[in-house]
Amino acid sequence: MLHTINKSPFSTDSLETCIRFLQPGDPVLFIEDGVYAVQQANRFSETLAGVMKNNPVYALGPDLDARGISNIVEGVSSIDYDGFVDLVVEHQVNSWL
Amino acid sequence: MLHTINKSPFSTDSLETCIRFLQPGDPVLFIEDGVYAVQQANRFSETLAGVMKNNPVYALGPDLDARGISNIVEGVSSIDYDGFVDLVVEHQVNSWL
Amino acid sequence: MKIGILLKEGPYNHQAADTAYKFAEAAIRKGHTVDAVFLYNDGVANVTKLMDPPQDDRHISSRWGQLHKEHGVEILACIAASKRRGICDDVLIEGSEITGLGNLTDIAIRNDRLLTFGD
Amino acid sequence: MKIGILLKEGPYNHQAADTAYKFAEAAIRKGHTVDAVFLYNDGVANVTKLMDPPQDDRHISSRWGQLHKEHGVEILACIAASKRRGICDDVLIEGSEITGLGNLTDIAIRNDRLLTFGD
Amino acid sequence: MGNENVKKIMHVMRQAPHGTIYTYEGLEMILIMAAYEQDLSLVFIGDGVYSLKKNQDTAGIGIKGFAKTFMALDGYDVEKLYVDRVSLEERGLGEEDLVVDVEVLESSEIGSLMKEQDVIIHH
Amino acid sequence: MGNENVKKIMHVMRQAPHGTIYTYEGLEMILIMAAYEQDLSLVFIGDGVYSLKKNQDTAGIGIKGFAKTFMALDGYDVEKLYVDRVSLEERGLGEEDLVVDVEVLESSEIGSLMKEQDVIIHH
Repeated sequence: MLHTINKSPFSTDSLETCIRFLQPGDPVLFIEDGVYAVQQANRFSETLAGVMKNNPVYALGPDLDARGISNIVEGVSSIDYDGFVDLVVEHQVNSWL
Repeated sequence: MLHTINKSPFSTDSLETCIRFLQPGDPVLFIEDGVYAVQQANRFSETLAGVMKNNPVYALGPDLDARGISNIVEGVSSIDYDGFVDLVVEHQVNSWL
Repeated sequence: MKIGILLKEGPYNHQAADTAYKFAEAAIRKGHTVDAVFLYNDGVANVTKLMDPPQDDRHISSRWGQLHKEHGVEILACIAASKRRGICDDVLIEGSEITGLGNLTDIAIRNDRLLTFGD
Repeated sequence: MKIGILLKEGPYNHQAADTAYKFAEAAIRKGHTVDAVFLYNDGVANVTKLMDPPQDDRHISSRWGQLHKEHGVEILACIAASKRRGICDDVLIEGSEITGLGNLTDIAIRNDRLLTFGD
Repeated sequence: MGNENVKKIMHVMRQAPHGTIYTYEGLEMILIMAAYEQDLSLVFIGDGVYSLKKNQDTAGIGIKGFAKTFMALDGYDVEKLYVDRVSLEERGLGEEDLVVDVEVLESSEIGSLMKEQDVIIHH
Repeated sequence: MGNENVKKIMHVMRQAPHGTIYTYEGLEMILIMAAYEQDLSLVFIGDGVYSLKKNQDTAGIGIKGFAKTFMALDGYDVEKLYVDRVSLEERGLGEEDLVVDVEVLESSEIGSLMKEQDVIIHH
């Protein structure tokens, strides 16, 4: 199951809540303001590292560019809208609003 | 200066952000979903106790009633819309959205 | 005391429109003047007369219209925000008006308080 | 693959309407079928033809209308949510329709995926 | 493995009531979907658990209350109501504070239920 | 103590850009207010600091960018731009990451500035 997160981890509890329900192997895709989670060296770096131990992590490239985030955590895959579609084709979706 | 907070402390960072900027003596008024902060024995009880050391704390009674919160932390004053108006007349206002 | 209100969210979806109204009502009841309610962001949707909520629910745009009629409260929607969201003169409830942000600045200057309600 | 989309926020105020559109575009480009976009909560405001954004900005309701015209994507607004917010047949962009939640249930049943975009 | 024409649809309630309309309109959606004989479930996570709090009286804020509507779900054969234990506990609430009978589950159990779904809608 | 007809008006930017329109429409409000010769200030707190991030390119999401508009504020005599140090630091950002010159302040300093205001508007 694909989990999408569209909120900054600083402003809402979306990321931290989602994490509690994640199953090992489930891919996580950060979109919209959610992409701030994958910027290097912020307060949530450790949280993200924890997620990456058991789950593949993606971030939507156009949303990263829009926010000027180029230094993303190693191991996070930046994908475009086509890549988003591919993930949806492969998995059922759980959009954490 | 009167600070109002209208979000649940569990879902957004409004309460924790507001606290950093509060000046001693400034009244804090919880309204709408913000009133969950003054329910007894939740995860934010200690945070609230910290605020109450230096600041008077109010909660909007109609919002408490709407949410079924009767066990509010001792020392928090429940006020109605008239009381809200009185606080606004007495202070400039900083509404943390 | 003279009070202005800035309302930043649409009707029904957020409680802001209700809290702003209840506050205005109470302020007037206590003898204060509510000079204006300025609608910004999605708040502009507060004044569409096309809304048609269930019979047993409050009618938010009518309520703002009444507040204008009975207490002279100006009900103003920002023009730029309104254009983005499809609010125009054709759909405005009686007693409300579309106007510029200069008007909000005047409201901020001429009132003792400017209170914000939003999300 | 057949995909349905549920959009829960209004245009411009939240990015949800843009992300949903970009996703739909990409899915169609890659040969999938986007069956329907169902608008709920403030999302119903996506289809008002009265919106009039700045010249150099995207026109969100026209864009949905085009998606219907060019790719047969149903653009549906929930009737109960629409009534609360002043969206009615008079203001609908061509190619969109007001309908009931039963239709959303059908969309959930007949598609391989139902994706939600919101706040 | 079950009827191919029956979909597993999960509604996730994550918002506090009254401050926003999401839970209320979510409930309107659930009531309609209930007529379609799908495999529906409701999960209450985070502030969503507040929707089930007893003794809500919305008269003072002028908004219609709806906590009692959750009690009506049983009559529509919607019987799978799950509540996240952590969410309840960190809010100082227990099952006895809620208007309906629910099943309180661990996060991991809710996580596996999520994984079985065809459709998940957050409100 | 200053001109009685000049009001101290503070705009507080607290939201990330693009995900919502609040910061953008906030900026539109500030540009109009700037013409009225009031004592305006802008404060960036929490995710609001992201609005000032360099190298934002919104072409891919199809939304107009506006980071550069903050640079234009100077031309409108809006020169009081304050950034909360903690908000910057916990986001792994420094002054060199921002599109405009700002004054980085401690929370307590911003708190006292707030206390002097006649009007505070959060965006």
